[in-house]
Parts: sequence; C-alpha cells; structure tokens
Amino acid sequence: MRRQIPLLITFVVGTLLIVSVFIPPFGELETTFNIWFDIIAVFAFFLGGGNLLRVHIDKLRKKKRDWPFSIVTIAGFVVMLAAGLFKINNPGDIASAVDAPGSLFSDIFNSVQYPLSATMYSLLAFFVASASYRAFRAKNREATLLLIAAFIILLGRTPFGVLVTSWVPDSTSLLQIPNMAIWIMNAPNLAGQRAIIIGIGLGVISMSLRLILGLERSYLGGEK
Amino acid sequence: MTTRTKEIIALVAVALFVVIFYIRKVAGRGAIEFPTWLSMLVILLILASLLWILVLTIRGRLIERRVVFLYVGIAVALPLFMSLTQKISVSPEVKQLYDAIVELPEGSKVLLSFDYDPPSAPELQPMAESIIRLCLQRDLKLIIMGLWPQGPQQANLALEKVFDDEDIAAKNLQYGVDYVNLGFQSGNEFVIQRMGGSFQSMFQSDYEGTRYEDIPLVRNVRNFSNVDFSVNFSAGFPGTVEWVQIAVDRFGLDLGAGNTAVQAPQMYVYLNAGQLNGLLGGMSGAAEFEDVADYRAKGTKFMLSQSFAHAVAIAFILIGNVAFFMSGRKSRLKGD
Amino acid sequence: MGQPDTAPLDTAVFADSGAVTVAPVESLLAEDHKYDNGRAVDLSWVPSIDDQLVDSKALGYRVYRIVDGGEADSLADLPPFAAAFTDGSVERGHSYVYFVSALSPSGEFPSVHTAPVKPEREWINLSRGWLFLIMLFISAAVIFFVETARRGKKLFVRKIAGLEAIDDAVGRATEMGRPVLFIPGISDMDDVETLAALTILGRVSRTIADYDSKIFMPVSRSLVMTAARETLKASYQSAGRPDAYSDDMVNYVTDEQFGYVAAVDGLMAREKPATVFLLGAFFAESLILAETGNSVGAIQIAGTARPAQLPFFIAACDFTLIGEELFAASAYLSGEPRMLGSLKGQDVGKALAMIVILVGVVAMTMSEAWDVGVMENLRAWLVRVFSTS
Amino acid sequence: MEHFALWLGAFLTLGILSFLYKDNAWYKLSEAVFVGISAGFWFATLFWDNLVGKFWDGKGEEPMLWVGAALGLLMLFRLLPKVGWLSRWPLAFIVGATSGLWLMNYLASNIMSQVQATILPVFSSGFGAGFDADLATIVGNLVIFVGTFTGLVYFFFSKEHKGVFGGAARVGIFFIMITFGASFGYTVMSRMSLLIGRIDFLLGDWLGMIG
Repeated sequence: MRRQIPLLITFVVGTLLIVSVFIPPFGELETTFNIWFDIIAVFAFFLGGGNLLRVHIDKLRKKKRDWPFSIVTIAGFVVMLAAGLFKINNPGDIASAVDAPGSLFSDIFNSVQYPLSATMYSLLAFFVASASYRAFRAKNREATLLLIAAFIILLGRTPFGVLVTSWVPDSTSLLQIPNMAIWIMNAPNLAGQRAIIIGIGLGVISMSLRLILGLERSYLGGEK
Repeated sequence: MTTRTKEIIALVAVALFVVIFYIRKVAGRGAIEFPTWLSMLVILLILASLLWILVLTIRGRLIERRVVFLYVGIAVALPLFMSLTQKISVSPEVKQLYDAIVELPEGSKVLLSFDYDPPSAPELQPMAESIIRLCLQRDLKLIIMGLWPQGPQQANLALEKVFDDEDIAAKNLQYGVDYVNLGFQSGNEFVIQRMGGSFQSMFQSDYEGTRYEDIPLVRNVRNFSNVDFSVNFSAGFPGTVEWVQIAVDRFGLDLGAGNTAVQAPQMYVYLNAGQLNGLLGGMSGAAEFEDVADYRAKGTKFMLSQSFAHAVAIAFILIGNVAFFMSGRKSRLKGD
Repeated sequence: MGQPDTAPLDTAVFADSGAVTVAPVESLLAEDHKYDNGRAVDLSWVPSIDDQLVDSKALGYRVYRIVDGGEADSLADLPPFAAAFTDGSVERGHSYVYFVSALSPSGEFPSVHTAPVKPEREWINLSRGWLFLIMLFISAAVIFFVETARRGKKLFVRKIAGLEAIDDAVGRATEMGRPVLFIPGISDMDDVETLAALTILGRVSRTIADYDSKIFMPVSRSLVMTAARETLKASYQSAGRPDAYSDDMVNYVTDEQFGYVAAVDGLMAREKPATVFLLGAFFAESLILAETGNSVGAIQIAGTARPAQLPFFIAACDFTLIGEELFAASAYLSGEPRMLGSLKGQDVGKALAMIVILVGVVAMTMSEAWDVGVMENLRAWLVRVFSTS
Repeated sequence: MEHFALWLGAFLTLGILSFLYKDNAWYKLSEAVFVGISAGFWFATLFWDNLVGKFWDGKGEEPMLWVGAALGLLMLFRLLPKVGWLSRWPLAFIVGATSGLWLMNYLASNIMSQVQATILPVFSSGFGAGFDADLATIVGNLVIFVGTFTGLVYFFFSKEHKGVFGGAARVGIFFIMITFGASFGYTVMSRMSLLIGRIDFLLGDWLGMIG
C-alpha cells in the first residue's frame, strides 16, 4: 500500500493534466495544481531550512573544519529571516510588500546579497577566457566546426567584424562577417536547435510516460 | 620570498590603491580619462603581452589559469578609461523590435515583463531603459510586471533613470495613468497562463498596494487581448520561452524580447517562426537599439570595454589553437 | 529608414480641416468562442470604407460592450484595418452585446449593436483533435514497445558514450578514496530536467553503493533534497547496504542561484571530488561549476537540455549528454528491457517528425516552385494538423 | 549608511573575486554570508508570496487550496519516523503534475511547432509562380531542412551509427556543433558584460575613477 498509493497519485494527476488540455472545463486544473506546488514548496522549506541550520549547528558543536564560518551563516540566515518575516523597518505596516524600499530586508538585499550574486555571476568572464585558452581546440572535425561558428558569431556581433570585411561589395554582402553571423544564427544554428529541441520534446514525453505509468519510481524511496 | 609574504605584499598594495583612490574621490576629484597616446600605449602593451603568451604556449607551456584571469581583468578594466568611438551596425531583429514599437498608435498599452535580477542588469538594464524611454517618448502606456522577484525593482530603477531626462520629465507622466508597476508574482509560467484569463486574478494590487480596479490604466485591462504589444526582458527561466509558449501560442500576444546574450541564440527559433516580433541580444543588442533609437546611453558606453574583452577571448582561442597545431596535434599540452 | 513612420493615430492634422466623418463598420458579428470554458466571445466586422491606406480618415476602432443590458463600457482600442477582436473577459451566465466605433479625429462613429451573445462552455476541445491524435500516437508507440519488451523481445539500443563511462567514473572515485559529487541542476521539482536528474541518480547511486564510494549532494531546493534522499535511500536498500545510507549525503544549501554556486565551488575546492555529475537544469552557472570541477582534476559527466549551456559542458567536461540523451539516460542505465522499449517509442516519434518534415518540404517546394495544386493542399493540411493554437 | 553599504558591497565583491586566486578565508567568509542571507531571503519571499499570498489570502474563495496545504503538511511528516512515508504523497503529486504538464507543453511547443516551422520550400523555379525569394533564403531553407533532418537522425537510439545512416548522423552532429559554436560565440559577449558591470561598480561607484 505504501507504494501503491503514491503511484496511483502520480498516475491520476499526470493523466488528468494531459486530458485537461482537451477538456475546456478542466483547463484551470493546471493553475490549481501549480498553486498547490507553490504551497508544498514552502512547507518543504521548513525541512530545507531546518537542515541548513542543523548542519551548521552540528559543525559548530563538533568544532569541525571551518566552524567559525558556520556562525556567520547561521547569523545571516536568522537575521534575514527575521527581517523578512517580521517586516522589520518596512514603511507602512505588515501589509506592505516584504521587499518594500526602505525595509531592512531590501537594504540587506541591496548591500549584501546583490553584490555577492553579481560578482559570483561575473566570475564567468574569467572562466570563459580560461576555457577558451585551454579547451576550445580544433581537435577534430566537429570541434573545428564549433570553433569556426563561434568565431564568426563572435566577430559578427562586434565592431571588429564590421571593420574586417567592410570592403566586401554589397552585391556579395553575405560574405560580410556580420551578415554571415546572422545567416549562421538563422540557418545552421536554427537547424541544430530544432533537432535538439524536437529530440528533447520526445525525451520528455517518453520520460513523463515512464513516470506516470510507474515504470520509473526511484524517487518514491525504498519499501521501509 | 615565501608565497605567504608575496600574498601579504599584494594585499597591502591593493589596500593602498583603494585608500589612495577613495581619498581622491572624497576630495571631490572626478573621473579619470586617458589621453589618446596613453590609450594607444595601453592597447600596444595588451597586444604585446598576448604575443608573449603565444610564444610561451607554443613552447609547450600552458600559462597558469590565474595569469589568464589577471589578464582578463586588466583587459576589461582599462578600456573603461579610454574614450574612442566606434561604428555600430544594426541587426534586423533589433530594427524589427524598434519598428514594432514606433508603429503603435499613441496611447497603446505595452506590457513590460521584467524577468531578471540584478546580476543580469549590466546587459538588460540598458535595454529596459531605452525601451521605456522610447515608449514614453511616443506616449505609449506602460504596464510593468515581473516573473522574477527582483524584476519590478529593476523596472523602478529604469523608470527613475528615464525620468531624469528632461523631455520625459516635461511630459509630467502620472503613475497609474501613464504607467503602472504591478510588481512580482510567483508561479513562473503559470502566472502567464492565468493572466490569459485575467490579469487581476494574478495582480490583486500593484507594487505600492493600490487595488487593481482602482488603477485607471489597467481598470479595463482584462487580459492579453487588451494589450497591444509586449516586451519581455529575460535572463533565463521563467522568461521568453514561457512567454512564447503560453502568451503567444495560446493567447496570441504580440511579443518582442530583450535577452541576455547567452539566451538569445535559442530565440531565433521563435523569431523565425514568427512567434517573436523583434529581439535584442546582450549588450550589443542594447547598443544597437540605442543607435536605432538615436539615444546613446550606457549600452554604448560599455561597448569599447566589451570589444576588448571579446578580442581577448578570441585571442585566447587563437593562441590555444595555434600552439596546438605548431606543437604537433598529437602531443597534448599539459598544464592546469 | 532614419525617422520612424508616423503612426496613424498621431495624425492630428485632420483636426484643422473641420469635422471628419467616417462610415461605421459593417457586418459586425459576435459569436461565442468555440471550445473554451465559456470565457471568450469572438467579434468580426468589415472595416469602415473610409479606412484607407492613403489619406485615411479612420484612426482606428474602439470596441464597446454592454453586459446584461447595462452601461456600455469601452473594451479596447484597435489600430486601422483591424477586423476582429476576441473578448477574453466574459463569464458564463451573462449576456453580452457589442458595438464597434470607427474613430476619426473629430469623434466616434458607432456601428449597430450585435445580437446578445451568451458565452457557452464546451466539454471537448475539438480544435485540438490533431494534437490529441499525435499525443496518442507517440504515447501508444512508447507503450507498445514497453509492452513488446516486457514480453521478452530483444530490442537494440545503440551505445551512448557518456553513459558507458559512468561505471568507470564511479570506480575511479573509489580507487582514489575521494567522493563523488552529484549536482541535480538548480531547478525545483516542477522542472522535467530535475526529474530526469533524479531518475539518473537512482541508477548512479546503485553503482556508488555497490562500489562503496562516498557521495555528497548539495542541492538548491528543499523539495529536491527530500526527493533525492528518498532516491538514495532506495538505491542503498536495493544494493543491500541500507546502513551505509545517511541523510547527510544530501544537504540543502540555498535557493539562490549564485549563493548555491558559491557554496558548491567552495566544496569542490575543499573536498576535491574525484567524480562530478552535473545533470539537470543548468543556467549561467554551468561553466563556473564545470571549470572549478576541472581545476580540481575531477572526471566530469554533464548533461542538460539547455542548448545554451551545452557548449560549456562540452568544453570543460569529459562526457556530455546532449538534450534528449539526458532524458533517455535512466532508461538506458537501468538496462531493463521495458525501459529500453520506451526509447524505441521515442524513435517512432522522431521518425514521425522526420517523415512529416520530408513530406512537407517536398509538398511545399513543389507547390511553390511549380504550382502543383495537390501539393499545395497537402502542405496546407500538414500545417493545419501541426498547428498548436 | 550609504558609505557603509558601498564598502560592504566592495568588501564582499573582492572576497568572491579572491576565489580566482585560490580558496581562502576571505572567500569562505563571503560564501558563508551569501548562503545564510540568501537562504533567509528566499524563505521570507516564499513565505509571504506563496503561503500568505496564495494560500492564506485565497483560501476563502478557493477552498481547494486546503488540499495544497494538506499536501504541504504531509511533507512535514518526514520529521516523524512512524508516518514519514506519508511525505511521499506530495512528492508523488508533484512528479505526476510535472510529468503531465510538461508532456503536453513539450509536445505542442517543442515538437509540433518546430516540425511545422520546418516545412519550407527548398527550391524556386525562379520564373513566375509568384515565388521571388532570393537565393540566400532558398539555401537557408535547404540548410534548415537538412540540418534538422540529420540532427534527428543523430538522436536515433535504435540504430547503430553505421553506413548511410551513420553518415547522416555525422552530418547531424556537424549541425549540432555549429549550434553550440553559435551559442558559445554569443555567450562570451554576455559573460564579459557582467564583469564590466562589476568593474564599473568597483572603479566607478566605489572609487570614483570612472564616470
């Protein structure tokens, strides 16, 4: 029973959602189920957030490696949670948006979380360069094609590309790099994308069916 | 000298640099701009060091990744001090978006969805600013929303910036009548789905807490059929793909998009299939739009620095490959 | 094309030349929108004869609606040449009357009112009949092959390099005495890619349990944490080593994309995993993770359905599952005939897509280039069958 | 306050950048701050938007929301060993909903729309027939057709990549590689922009060196 009921739930819910596309009065099931998902996700956070706290308190208690940083994590979590849940310093009262300008919550976000997030994101620039240097090699025919396409797009989307081939007469304008870049985007790139996208669509259908039919059930855990 | 000592010296140097320039800033000194000869010299030095890296690599030594990192940092930072101008060519999908906006009759309602957060702002913010500016210049009404929590905040920043312009400020636009920020709504693509039935069901009130039915601009806006055009600024999921799949495919919305450069290639599929009406991709998309809208701003300013960064990336690919061929394809380069 | 074309509504020049009269629209028709839950009404009309390309007097149209005999409300303003409108904001049980005004600089010129319309609910959306049939066809193909395989027929599936490498990669971690790191993307459970990642985890963790390697799995969603724990627990049980499992293998870090990346990068630098799996929905962080993993010398197996991230995985990882292969992986790894059958079913779908593309292209080319009528009909039919709206 | 925020932002920015050199205490500190603050940020946001905004405020009008809340509560049963297995119900629900929903969405948007859009003319008689697309369009269409077709061949699982079939698959992978190259070329640009944004913050907003 412990396994049958969940399998049944998956089957019924999955089938209902598929059928709802064809039955207008069921059209809003999708909406309802999505709200349910959002609500479940909040409850799940009690588990996730609790786990985060547990891991770091544990680190602290056992004085594991780098334990002092756990204090910072716990403090950050608690402060931000308090600022958000109690809407500390929010203009107006509890009815205002949690991230209303001027609140402690939005101040911490802007002065701490934003710079961190943006910087972490910007590390990509460095990694792109190191990957370009180390890994993008014309090792074989496939890799060579990848490189050539990348090159033309890179050039074509920058002012260099415009300069390099601006002497090409307009009658053969396709040979100007920016136009070549556009053509690559619109033809071969599009073709590759389509093949991948159609493939993904079929992969999703097949996997979804396996899940709905209960062939794939590892996420339901063991018998105990 | 031990590594430790070197690290301490480097740290002290950075600290000194910061202190000196911060004092300089507090003293009220303005921005630094390189004279032309210095700009040229810097460019030459950057080129020369690239050559040096090439030689080292051909000799079979991969330079350390940290050197690559340092190099990238310098190549991106220094051009920000230079002032050279460059030519911009406008791609058709940028022109398409521009045309779609200018062809709208005065008073048309444009839905702007801000589906990104601050990390993507360097790319998307300049686009958002120029599109908002263009719309307001042409007396279009803006309905702003966000599928990402921090989107509406980005929209407010962009609005503030645009209102700094005299010609826009002179219009004396009114919140709630000429533009409105409905705020963020969680639920990803399903927000779009529900908006297809009714906007109000997803946005009971706007960002400032005014009830939907009390906002003159949107009072009569029931769903997508009351919107004339829309632009989605997207940095990932949920974003343009979801807007196309739901709002365009199911509800027939007329949609243009501003995307981060990384996302943009995937959108050509939709552009080509007519599901998208115009597209701005990355910082160059922003610069091109500024060019076609004839208003130079941030996007154009960063272009030089960006061109340098591209040159560096291209150079690194070239160096890697030249070395790869010169040292014989079989002997694999080792290094970290 | 420097200056934008002036939009018709801007042309206030007419205002000077006195009153401008415009003929109202004709043949206005309001009908219940077909195949919906009674939520829309379709309007169509013939534009005003004064709505001309050159020297047009009409500026556009305004649609009005009267609900249950009340006041007329303006619904929408439409540009010149508009000839249809769908009112998607109606409710069942009310009756609606519409009229459309042609707009001129000096005023509005309303049409006659339509007959009252009552939006109705339909129980089956017949306009999606083809969608239904295609869905049925592909699903039936998958189920057919699953059944065929279950009855013992041997089915061939070609080798997928990235998946063949998994055993070695896990084995290597055991030999080196270093852990395996599994990242299931950064999306929540409402993304199919995350589901795909978890189904693969189910297979991979079997191997890990068999080899007695260590696995750790920082995740960015609480729900994924829960599901991943269930998955791992099941694998360790079926490998006969339930005691080796611990909840500490899977930890929630933060929902924030780059906060999560910062933590995973730190972990990689400190724990130096021998093997890294990056499977699921990845966005900008793909290269940050893959390059950091590369710099600590891990063998990396990656896979995602996001085309924009694939080149980075290809550059920085040892094996990459491209798009469809990610979804096929768990079926492939299971080695179970039924699962492999579902891959065959997928291929039927692919064959269908290829045949339609081939026939469609031939038909369209013949009709465009040589004006073959039959072919034009065939093309039009295919386009209709495969239209989704 | 503004100065403090600026310095704090700069301190954390440099802390993250220091990871490029190597893992160190400054980075660990920034990382710890990041994880703690952002986890709190998301929980507070989800709490107000989903639990309060969607459930608490909406439950009067839509009693069905209670089912969602009940499923959410079942999730918490994990904490009780005896009835922990009940938490699989919400998981089962989510898996079913995600599968069903995406099955149809992917079928419509990924398969049908894309197949339909690939129905293109690949030859023009050039005379009459009302067809005046130029050569570039025709060649483009041909490329799209061949690329999509062979790309699909590459993904076939039921046949070994040998002979004519293997040749087609190889052409397919060529197209896929070009796609990746195009994505890469486009992405490089984007990535550099982000760094420009950060450097603009450090040298411009913080140190006032650039305007």
